[in-house]
Parts: sequence; C-alpha cells; structure tokens
Amino acid sequence: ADHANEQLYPLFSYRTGPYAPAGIPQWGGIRDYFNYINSHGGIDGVKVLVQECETAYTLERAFECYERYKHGYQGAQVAALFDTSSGFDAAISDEARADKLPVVSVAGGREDAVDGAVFPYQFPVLFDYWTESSIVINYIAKQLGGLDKLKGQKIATVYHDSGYGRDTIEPLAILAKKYGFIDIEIPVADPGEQQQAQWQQIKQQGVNWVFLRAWGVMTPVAIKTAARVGFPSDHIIGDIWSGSEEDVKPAGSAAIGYKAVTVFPSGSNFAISQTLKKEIIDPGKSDLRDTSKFGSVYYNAGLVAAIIYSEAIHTGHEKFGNRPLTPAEGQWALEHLDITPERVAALGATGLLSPLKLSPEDHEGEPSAKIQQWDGHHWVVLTGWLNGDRALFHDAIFAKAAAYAKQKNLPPRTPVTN
Amino acid sequence: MSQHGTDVLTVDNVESVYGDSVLALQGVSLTVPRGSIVALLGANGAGKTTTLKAISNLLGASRGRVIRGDITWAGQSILGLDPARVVRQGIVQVLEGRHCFAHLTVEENLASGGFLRRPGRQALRQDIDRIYDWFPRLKQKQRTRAGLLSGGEQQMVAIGRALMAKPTLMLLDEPSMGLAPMIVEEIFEIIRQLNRDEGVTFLLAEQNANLVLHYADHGFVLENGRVVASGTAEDLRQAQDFMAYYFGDGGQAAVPA
Amino acid sequence: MLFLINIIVAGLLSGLMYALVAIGFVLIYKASGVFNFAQGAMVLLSALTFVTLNEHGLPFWLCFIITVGVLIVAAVLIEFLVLRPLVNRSPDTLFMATLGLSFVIEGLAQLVLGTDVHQLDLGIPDVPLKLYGLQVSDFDLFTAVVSILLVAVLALLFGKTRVGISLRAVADNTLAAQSIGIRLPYIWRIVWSVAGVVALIAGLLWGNRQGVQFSLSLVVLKAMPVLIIGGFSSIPGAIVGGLIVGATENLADIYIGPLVHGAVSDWFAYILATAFLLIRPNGLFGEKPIQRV
Amino acid sequence: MTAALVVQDVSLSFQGVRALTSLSFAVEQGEICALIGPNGAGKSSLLNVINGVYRADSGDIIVDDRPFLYPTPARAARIGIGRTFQNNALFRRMSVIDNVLTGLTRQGKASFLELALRIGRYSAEQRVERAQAEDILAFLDISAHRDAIVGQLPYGLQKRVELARALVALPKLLLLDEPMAGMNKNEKAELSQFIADVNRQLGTTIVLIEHDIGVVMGLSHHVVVLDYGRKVGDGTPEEVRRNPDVIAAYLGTKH
Amino acid sequence: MSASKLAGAVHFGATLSHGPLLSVRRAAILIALIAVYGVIPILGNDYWLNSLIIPTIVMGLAGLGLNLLMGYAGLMSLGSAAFMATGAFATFNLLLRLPFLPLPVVLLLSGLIAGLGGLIFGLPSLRIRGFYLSAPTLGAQFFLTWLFQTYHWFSNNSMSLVISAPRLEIFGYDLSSSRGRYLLVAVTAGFLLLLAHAIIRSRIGRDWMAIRDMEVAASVTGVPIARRKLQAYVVSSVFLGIAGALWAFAYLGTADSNTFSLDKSFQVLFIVLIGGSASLFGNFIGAAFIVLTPIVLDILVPVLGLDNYIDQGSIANIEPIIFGALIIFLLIKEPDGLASLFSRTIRALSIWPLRR
Ligand SMILES: Nc1ncnc2c1ncn2[C@@H]1O[C@H](COP(=O)(O)OP(=O)(O)OP(=O)(O)O)[C@@H](O)[C@H]1O
Ligand SMILES: Nc1ncnc2c1ncn2[C@@H]1O[C@H](COP(=O)(O)OP(=O)(O)OP(=O)(O)O)[C@@H](O)[C@H]1O
Ligand SMILES: [Mg+2]
Ligand SMILES: [Mg+2]
Repeated sequence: ADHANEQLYPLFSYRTGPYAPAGIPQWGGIRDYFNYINSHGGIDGVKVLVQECETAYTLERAFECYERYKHGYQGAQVAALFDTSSGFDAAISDEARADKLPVVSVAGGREDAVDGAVFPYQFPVLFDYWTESSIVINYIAKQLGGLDKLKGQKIATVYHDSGYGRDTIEPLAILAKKYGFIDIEIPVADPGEQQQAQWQQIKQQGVNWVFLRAWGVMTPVAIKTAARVGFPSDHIIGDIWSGSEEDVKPAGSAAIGYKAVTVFPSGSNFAISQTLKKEIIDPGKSDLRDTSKFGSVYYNAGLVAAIIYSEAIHTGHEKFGNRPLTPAEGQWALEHLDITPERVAALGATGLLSPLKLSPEDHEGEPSAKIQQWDGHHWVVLTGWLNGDRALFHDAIFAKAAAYAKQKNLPPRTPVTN
Repeated sequence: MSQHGTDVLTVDNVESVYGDSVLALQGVSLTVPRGSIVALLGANGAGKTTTLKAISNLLGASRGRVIRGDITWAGQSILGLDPARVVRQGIVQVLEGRHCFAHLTVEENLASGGFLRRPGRQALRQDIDRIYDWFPRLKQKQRTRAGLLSGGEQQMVAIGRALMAKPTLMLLDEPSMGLAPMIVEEIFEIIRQLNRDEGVTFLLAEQNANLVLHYADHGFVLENGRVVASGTAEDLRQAQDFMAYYFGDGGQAAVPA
Repeated sequence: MLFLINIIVAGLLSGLMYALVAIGFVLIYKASGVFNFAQGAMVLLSALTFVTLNEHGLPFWLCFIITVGVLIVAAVLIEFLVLRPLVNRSPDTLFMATLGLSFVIEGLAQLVLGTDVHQLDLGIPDVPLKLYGLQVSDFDLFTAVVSILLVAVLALLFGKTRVGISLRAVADNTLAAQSIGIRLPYIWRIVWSVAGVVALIAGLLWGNRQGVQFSLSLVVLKAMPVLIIGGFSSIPGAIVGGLIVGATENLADIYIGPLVHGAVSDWFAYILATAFLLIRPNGLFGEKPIQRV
Repeated sequence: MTAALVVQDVSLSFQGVRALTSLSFAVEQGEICALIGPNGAGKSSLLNVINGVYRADSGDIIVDDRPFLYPTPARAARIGIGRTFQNNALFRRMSVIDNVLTGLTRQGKASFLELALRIGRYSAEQRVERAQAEDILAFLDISAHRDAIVGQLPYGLQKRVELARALVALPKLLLLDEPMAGMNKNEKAELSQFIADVNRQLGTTIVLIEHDIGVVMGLSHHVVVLDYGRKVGDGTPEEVRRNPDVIAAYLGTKH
Repeated sequence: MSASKLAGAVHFGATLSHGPLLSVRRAAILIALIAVYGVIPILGNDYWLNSLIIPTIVMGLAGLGLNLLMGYAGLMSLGSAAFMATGAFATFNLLLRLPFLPLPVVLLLSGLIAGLGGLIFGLPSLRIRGFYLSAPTLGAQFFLTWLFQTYHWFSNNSMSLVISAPRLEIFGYDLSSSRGRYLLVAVTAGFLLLLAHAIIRSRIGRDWMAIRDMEVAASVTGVPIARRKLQAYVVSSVFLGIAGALWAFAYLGTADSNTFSLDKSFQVLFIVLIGGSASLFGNFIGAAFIVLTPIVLDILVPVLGLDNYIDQGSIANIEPIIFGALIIFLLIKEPDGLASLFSRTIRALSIWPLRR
C-alpha cells in the first residue's frame, strides 16, 4: 500500500496496431497534464498515479485491464475510469454497474447513457454523434444562408459500415424530415481502402454536401477519391474522428479546404498549452516521443480528458476533503461537475474545452463542437462552440434508455443523495 | 576389409533415433570402398533406409537424427552436413518409395537432377537423352506430370533423376521395387556399366538378396539396427543356411540365371 | 452507362492493386506450398522503411535501394531462423509460423520506425485524364503498367527456368529436392527477397493512395480472395483474380449493398471466390493437386 | 462356377493417351487371378476402374453377374470390393489398429448420437469390431504393432497393415496392387501363404498385381498379361509363361 | 500361420502392459478433476477467475472445436470466430425471446444453431480442398459477423450493437458471480470434453482421421466422405458455438461482433497448433498460452521495472514481437504441440519410480 495517498488513473492505452496513431498523442496529452499537475503537488495535494495497461484496442485485454485495476493498485483507489474505446465503453456497462464504478467516455460513449437515471455509472460526457449530425446540418444551413435553404439539398453521409458509423442514420433521418433535405446514406466497408464507386455515385447523384463519418485509412482515401472525381473538399465535413492531422496528412494537397467537426481544437496557443510547453515539453519531460504531436488534435483530446478528470476529482475534494476518492465519491463528483466558462478560463483552457455541467439526470452536459478547416499544414478553427438541436432528439434517446431499463429489468434509480 | 583399396565411405558405429524414443540404428559400421558395389541387406525394419538416410543426412524429415558415431567420405566427416552439401560431395540418394516431383513433368524432373552441375543447355539435353535411352518408357511420357505416372515409371524417374546428378557415390534404396523384371535387369546392368566405365560407387539397399549379390562385390546384413554379417558377395551367396534363414533364398537364383 | 463503365474501370484498376499484393503470396506459395500470412507485414515494413528514409531527405532511388537491402536481410534472417528449422513440416505449421512472423515484423516495424501516419507522394498525378469520359489517371495507368510488367518479369523468371523448376520442385517434395542437392536456403532466400521487393512496390503504390500506416498490413485480406480465384500458384492468376474481384466488388457495393442495408465488399469477394472454387476447385489457373493411387 | 468379376471391353484414356484398350477378361468365383505386365501397362489403372477410382470411357464391369453401374469407390466398398494400393495408401498418422478398424467402418450401424453418447448399439458394436480387428491382426501376425503409428513402421510392415485393412471387412473381391513389393523372399512366401489361406478358407476372389514372377506362378490360378493397355495373354500360369508375346513384352528373353 | 486363427480369436490389448503409465495418467486426471471442480472455485479470486481461468477454459473449448475439424478431420478453417459469434448471438436471442428455456437447453440449442451455420459453410468442402478452404471459411467469418452487425434484430436493436447477457441462472440459481460463471464454464467444458473423447474414439473419429490422412484411400475403404466431412463441420461448430456463447456471457458478459473478429479465429488456430493438433487436452494448454502470455508480458514489465528503461510505446510493440517469436519457437521445438511435452512429462514421471 505504498500508493495509498494517490489517486489511481488506469490508462487503457493502445500503442500498437492500427489505432496507435490516434492513441499515442492522446496518452501524451493525458500523461503530460498529470505530470504537470503532480509537479505542482497534485489535485488539491493528491497526486495522480497513472498506470498504463496496453489493450491493443481489443475488448478482452481491456477487460483484463479492468479486472486488474478496478479495485485500485497498491493502495491507490480508482475514483472513475476514463475509458478509451467506445466498444469497451458499451461492453463494460453491466460490470461497471455491478462494481459501482463510474465509467467516463469523453466524446464517444453510448447515447442512451446520457440518462443518468438508467445509467448511473456511465458518463458519455461532452459530445455525441446525434448532436454532431445536427451541428453539421446547422453549419451547412448557415453556409447556405438559413435552415430553410436546406430544402432539396442533397446531403450524403459516407459512413464507416460499423456500429459507430451507422449511429447517425437515425438522427439524420429525423433531421431530413424536419428540414426537407435529401438524406443519402452511403456505407463503406472496413477498412475503406477503396471508395471509387462510392464517390462516383456521389458525383453522379449531384450531391451538394458530404458528411464524412470515417475512421482510420478511410478518411484520407475518401478525401483523395473525392478530389479524383472532382468533388470540392470544402463541401465535405468530417466527423470528429476524421478531423485529426493523422487523417488529412496522407491525403496531401487534396485535403486542403477539407472541414471537420472537432471537440478538441488543435493548437498550442491555449494558456494551458503554453504552460505545458514550458514546464513539460521543453524540459524533455513529455511522454511524447515525437513532440511535433504537441498541440495536435489527439494530444489536445488527451489534455481535455485529463482536465475533466482533474476537475471531477477537485469537485469531489470540495465535498469529501482533499484525499483520494472512492468510486462512490467519484460518481458523486462527476454528477456534480460544473466547469463554468470562468473555470475554463482559470484553467487556461478557453477555446480548448467547452464549458461542461453534469447532473444526476444528465451525464453528458451540453454537447458542443467547432468546425475546423485544413489549410495544408494546420487545422484552422472556423467557428466558436456550436450547439446542436439536442432537444429534437431528447425523446428518442430517452425512450431508448427506458427501453433498455425495461429489457434489463432495472429498478428505477434511488435518488442521488447530495 | 579394405582389399579394394582406399576406403571411401565409412560409417562408424552410428546410432540413430526417431523422435526421442525409437532407437533405429544401434551402432552400425560399414565401409564402402571406392569403385565398388556394396549391398545392404536385411528384413523389413532392419534399418537399411535409416542407414542410407543417415549418410545423406535426410533423417531430419522424419524427425530422426544420428546420436552417436561418425560418417566420413574421402576422409572427411559428412555427418550433419546440409543435405545439399552432401550431394555436392557427389553423394546422391534415390529415396525409397518413388519421391518424384509430382507436378513437374518427367523431363523437368530429370532436368532438376542435373541442375546441381550447372550444365549448359546442350549438355543437359544430352544427359537427359541418355536417361531416355536407358528408360525408353520415360521418353514417351516426357511431358506427363510425374505424379500421374504408374508406380514403376515413377521409380524410373527417381532413378533417372539421381543419375542426372552424375554422382560418384550413389545410394539406392530398393531400386527394384515395383519394377518389371526386364527393367530390374536393365537397372542392374546400368549399375554395372556405370561402375565399370565411370567408376561410380554404389551402396544398395535391396530385398532381393540373390539379385543384388549377383552384382555386388560386398554385402552387409542388418538386423535390428545392427550389422550381423558381412562379407564378399560370393561368400554371402555361398552361406546357404544363412541366406535361407534371413531371406528365404536357399541360394538358388530366382532371377538372372 | 458511362457511370457503369467508370465503376467497372475503377474496379479493374483497384483490382490490379490487389493483384500486386497477391503476387507476393504466389511467389512464396510456389516455393513452399505455404500461404505466407506475413506478406502484409512485409508490405508495411517496406513502405515504412522507405517513407522514413525518404522523410530524412534521401533521394527516391537511394531509399528504394536501401529498402531492398533491408528486405534482403529480412529474407535471409527469416530463412535462417524460421524456414530452415521448419523444413519438411506441414503447410499448416508453416502457415502458423508466418502468422507468428507477422507479429514479429509488425512489432519490429512499429518499434523501430514508429506508429505514425506518413504521407507518401510518388509524384504521379492522380487526376483523371478524362479519356472519352473515362475516369483514368496517370497514377492508374502507372499502376496498371507496373503490375503487368511485374507479372511478365516474374512469370518469365519463375516459369521454365532453372530457378523456376527448382522452386516448384521444392514446393512439391522438399525431401526429394534435398536428395538431389537443391539448396533450399538459397531458393528460399531468393524467393523471399523477391517477394519483399514485390511487397515494396505494392507498399509504395498503396501508401501513395492511403498513406503509410499500419492498415497497410491489412491489405492481405483483400489479396486473399484475389489469390484464391486466380489459384495460389499462378502469377498471371493473381492479375486475373484481381481484375475479377475489383470489378465485381465495386458493382456489388453499389447494386447489392442498398438491398441489404450495408456495404458488402468485406465478404462479397470471399463468397465470390467460393463460388469460383465450386466450379474450379483450384482457382482459375492453380495447379491441380495430384494424388495417384 | 459363376464369374466373380467380368471386365468387358473396357477402355480408358487420359488426355488422349490410351491406358486401357478394349480390355476384356473374367475372373471365376474363388479364383486368384494375377495381373502382370510391364510398367505402365495399365494394371493399376484397371484396378482403379474396377473399384470406381477411375471412370472408364467405355465398357462394363460386372461383379457377381450384376453390372456394376456408375462405379464410385464408396459403392465399390459397399458391394464388397476390398483394395490395397501400390503406393501405400495408409492413414499414416493413425495407429495400426485404428487403420484396421477403419476398414470396418461401413458395417457400423450405430447412429452418430449412439456413438457420441456411448449408448444403444455402441458397446455391442464396439466389441464386435475390436474382436474382428484383433483377429485379423493376429492372422497377419502384426498384433505386436497394434498401437504403433503406421507412418513410422518400416515399409514392409505397412504393406501388411494395408492388407489387414482391406481384409478385415471380409470382402468378396479383393484387389491387391503389388502387395509384396519391398519384401524379401521369406516375407513374400509368408504373405503368399496368407493370401492363399484367405482365398481358400474365406472363399475370397482375389485379383493381384505382382512383378515377382515366382510368386505369380506359385500363387495364382489364372494370369492375365497386359501390355500398353491391351491384353496380350490370358490363361494358366504355365500357359502364360510359355507365351512368346509375354516373354518378349515382359519377362525378358532370359526366361 | 493359417486362417484358422480367424476362428480362435486371439486378443491382445489389455494385456499389453502400459500399467504404470495408465495409473499415473489416471492419477493425473483425478488430480485435475479435484483441482478444476474443487480447489479452483474455492481458492480462485475474482481476478484469477475472471481474467485468467475462465477465458483460458473457454478458448480451450473453442480450440477443441477447431481441433476436431482441423486436427482430426484435416479440414482447414479460418472462420472459427464466426461460429463462436453465431453461438453467442443465438444464446442472447434465445434467452431474450424464449425466457422459459433453461440455460443448458439454451446453450445446447445455440450450439446446434452454430452447427447449422457450420453445415452450410462446410458444404463447399465437398469439392474444395486444402488451403482453398480458406475461401468459404473466411466467407463465413466476414459474412456472419457482418450479418450480426447489420441486422439489428440480432442485438435486439441495442444502440451500440453490444449485447449483454439477459440472465445467467440455472434452475433459479444465479450464476453471475465469478464463481458461478466459472462453474458453468468448467462443467460445460467437462461435458464437451467427454463428448469429444467419445466421438474421436468412435468410428466417426477414425473416419475423420482417415479422411485427413488420405481421402482417396478412405473412400475406397468405405468411409462415407461427404457425410463425415459435414459431420465434422457441424460438430466443430457446435463446440465453437457453445464456446462463443460462454465467451460472450460467462466471460465478457457482453458481445459485439467485433469480439469475434478474424484475430480471434487466428487465436483459435494458434491454440490448436501450439496445444497440439489432434489432441483434446492440448487445446487447454494452448489456450493458456494464448490467453496468458500477453498478460504475463504486460505484468512482467512493471514488475521487472522495465518501464523505467523503455518507453511505453516500445513495450507495447515488444510484446507482440516476443509473442510471435514464442509461437515460432514452439512450432519449431514442439512439433506435436505442448500436449506432447505434457505427456512426455507424465511418461517420465511414470517410469521414474521404476528407474530408481
Ligand atoms: N519416422 C519414423 N519414426 C519412428 N520410427 C521409425 C521411423 N521410420 C522408421 N522407423 C523405425 O526404424 C526402424 C528401421 O526402419 P527402416 O525404415 O530403416 O527399415 P528398413 O530396413 O529400411 O525396412 P524396409 O525394408 O521395410 O524398408 C524400424 O523399426 C522402424 O519402425
Ligand atoms: N490419372 C492419370 N492421368 C494421366 N495418366 C495416367 C493416370 N493414371 C495412369 N496414367 C497413365 O496410364 C498408364 C498406365 O498406368 P498404370 O498405373 O495403370 O500402370 P501399371 O501397369 O500399374 O504400371 P506399374 O507396374 O509401373 O505400376 C501410365 O502410362 C500412366 O502414366
Ligand atoms: Mg527401407
Ligand atoms: Mg501399378
């Protein structure tokens, strides 16, 4: 029990395989931030102990990591688990419920888990794909000069044919019905290394806008193929997992003008980034082997996760005192997390992190994102924080949660004590 | 034993096992003098094949290995040498049971035997034609893939292919198996001819004791992985009781009179 | 109509890209009767090596030569450490060994060269030339020429030549090949080296399209049905198989996909390959197994 | 006596190359018929036609006075044709006893479930099969090797195992392709004795390919000689031996 | 020698003396039984049961399923995971839609449904041989996982396409604790092992091996080739299906079709070859190797303090290198699989007291 005074942060990483390029900068962001926090005494004096566990992005190994660390490590307790893959997030649901361990998924969890009454231990914070659809449609409308201009527009969604990719079929159908645009859904089989047919189809059908919900190689291939068939890159709007440097670089100049949704704007000019640069990166204490990744989209994604975690622990400290928190305390803290715009500013994360307020009923907070554009070297943020039409989906999502509760025969949640 | 001049091949007290358990050779020693024809006799399972494979170092394929003893060729140990190196030293084995390259044509099979010497096109052609002269049956089948041939034809291919390598020492494992009497005779005549005209040395494992002793200079009899008798072919042939006991050949020659 | 033709042409062209990967498999299959799963890892390794060197500012040709050197070293090591100890073992075992090998190569490649995504620009324009409305680019033409050249050269090299015959002899009956002095290590080193070069070419072309990253090693899965349709042992078969898979897969995605609510190309090629096999159990050009009794 | 096997006008060719040309002969019930001829004459091909491994281009096979239509190996096995092969066709990785038991497979009646759950007819059947297999092993004197892996036996013993596998189901017609290749005189004599015993005591009709003319003379009642796919001789061993065509084509002038 | 011997049957067999070997083997089996059903459930803690033992047994079962097909019948398959997925999704839907069925019945039915899948994808094996069989089996792999993913009915319209076990109980007894799940897995494995043993020792198993060793000879001998091949696919898929159901619900507690990817099929294949082709028990040794090696490597790193010397990224990539190298090493050193190492050890133990 030599770590009894520390708070355990189990990091289920993947540093090998096809997911590694997306993972490594994230772990850099997370580790660097905690490194920085710890060098200042920790979160309110409680140091964060990061234990990394390689999952190679497989479910089984993530499960093993979960079993290994769910009860803590050498005395250090887990207050909340920030998971790193949406598959695992969904899969661990039942066990986490049984273990009463809060599981946080930053911008990638299951939608119905926003209902804290049905999913007391799951926190799909910050963002979801349903809202994303709405943000994208709103953005297109703005380019056209108003939501009424959407009528008759052909908007194609080119999606990775997987659970993740298909997630937006339903909200887009709702949106299409509401605004009268023509919703064209085009699947691409994994891994998506060859899309000529799909893009020729897009061209032939006279599509106006493309919402690209790709993953991995599918993104650069899509961008390149679009250029081949002569579809304008600035009329493609990528999903948050299609909007990193790793996604566009292989596409070369074809990617110039390409746009994407982002919850983790890239850049190193945020105040916190500057601090990290001075204290961690420049002295060579960074986890990044290649520090050019500093300030990249994925690095900042890690940073955002680490900030949210620290803030949650901080929230808990205010109630329970400055000591490592238990899972139950972690859950309380998360449900009372409120990162106000002032707090964001105080953290030096203005522009990087959108304000976030959770409650026992709402485990997501107000989802928001920015649209960014690739200029050939950098992502340029085009907008401020955009909010989608979350109310439009509220009923559909909560109905799903209710159906889940019914199927699983879950008792209604006992009110959260304050 | 070396009344024939320089000993060329010596197998010295070789023990070998298959897997980790089966002790197939329990100390076999024999000598094959240069320019001679030596017969290796013995019942099923006596260890003839194992002995030949130990020499050509092809035991590995059936998970066998030599655990003791030494094998030398022209004074140098060839034990454990890469099989291709052994062949390079002029030792070529015809495997028991017609190991042809099934998907290659008869002609390709024969040609592959000659590659080792890197002959020119012309020379290769000549060598192949010589094999066809010996086995006219193969000429008719030159474009047939060897796997489709009859058993005896495959045996001819295997022997012909080994001859293509122009070995100085040839190890033949049951060459007569599956061959019609006329061809058997033919093969032994070829052996005699090569031995006489080109000085090729032969070590033959053969069931037909009478036949082989008719052509051989010397014989070794194996039983249970041991040499139980050896001597000149003449002596062995004369030892009628012995022959009857081991081979059921009461001395009277069945084939070639 | 033009749309349909364009779809088919696009399919045929991507089929050639699959064929490039498939050829690598054929070579090793021809020489050992084994399906070499590590070919995908070799594609990754070669492209990564090349692009890393290139990013360090080395000229194209030098990168190419050094990478080929690396691949030859890899071939020698593989022969020595894996193939030689496994000589005369069943094809299943060797197949598993190549799977193990793919772990090792992928791990090594990522360990030494990193897991980053790289851009690879061969500098060949990929803008359609609009020949009679056909969507064909310089890059497509280049790919087509390269794959056809490669097939021609390899078919000649491994056809009726001595190396070619020895190769097939080894695959047919390793023991007999040893008995007539064919040097297995030599044959294997040559074949694996050539397969490495083929992997490099495939890696460069694929890398140009999708960037150089781990997923390159997954093109194996696309090459597999190509290989099966063409027949494991036929170099021209790889091209024909590639063309068939490429063309039909695209059509299937567009015309069958909507009927079944999804993209079908991840399994379509395999079902197609199975259908082909039912008619020709050894692929279009594969060698018939011979078993006489 | 009725004919156990009639081969009627059978022709077979491979990609235009004739392996058998209008071949006809009959084997009487209870006879041992030897097939001889030079290498590649078509002997093994003929056996392959008789038990359905090859399909003849034309001609008929008549077994027990009934035409054997659409022959396949499975059907041949069912009507009681047993067979050994020239290139040992044993199940190399199985034990001797399992190889022999496989020879009995088609007589089994117990269903899959009975076997998997070891119920019903399982144990009775098991007992009978074992007994039959053990008998045949004892008969061929290979009981000592019953648990050995066949692929590791010396060639000669493998031949015997193969014979055991073919014999165990007590076929009416037994086709043997060079069963004595690779054996020495003693062993050949012993095996000849077995074959003669089987023929005499079980009444099995036997067609046998053999290159050792001594064995053929001693064992067979009837000899058919093939050359280039044609019949060049047919008669008693003595008749055949004196036939000049046979001498020229096969035996060589020294005989 | 004469045929009269045929009448007076001479029986060997039991008289052949493997006396000491047998008794040692018996003792080993007895010890294993006690350990599996007595000691482990009592002593094993949650981590051991959940993360190490349960997955080992379940993967061992999957290996057993493939081994029946590949090791015994000699038929290649690269699509094992697809049949595991079939079993998993079948179990899910049966439990969900036919709630009155008891768990053992559900498992059996799921196995049979997977078996049906095996039958369909096994049909091409009547014409296709060798490595070409990778086409239909990979077809199964990709098609079936695609099917379960694309048609949401299979996952009861769950949003994430991840399904979770509706209930895990047997006759009112809750099995959802790690001990309960362990017992479910261990008992099922015990039954299936017995079944497999019976099958391979019967005519069926012999016929499979005959087909594997030489198909032509088998058909001449009278083996019904087509029926036996299809039976092999069915039996193998039944085993795989049950293993898949256990994997999903007794181990992970959930399933999504990504769990049953091609990688999983390859893992099953590794288990067969590393454990020992044509062996029953070897599958569990192979499974232990496959399941435990990555974990052991991962745990060893901090224990040995290696993380102070090498960065995490390198460690993550060294692990597959070691894993791959170990596989190659085992293939070279243990051609018959770890099972033969194991039985050699037992044999050594059994003659050891006699040696003095
Ligand atoms: N692969 C193998 N594994 C185990 N034992 C083997 C193997 N091959 C041969 N043996 C054993 O080695 C011994 C010698 O066999 P070998 O093949 O050398 O005999 P042989 O004299 O050539 O017999 P034959 O005349 O039948 O060919 C035999 O007892 C045999 O059982
Ligand atoms: N499947 C096949 N394809 C092509 N040719 C074949 C095939 N089977 C046999 N042959 C040819 O038919 C001829 C007769 O072969 P067969 O095996 O019947 O001869 P055999 O009389 O048994 O000779 P041996 O005594 O050498 O065994 C041979 O020339 C052989 O090449
Ligand atoms: Mg021998
Ligand atoms: Mg023959």
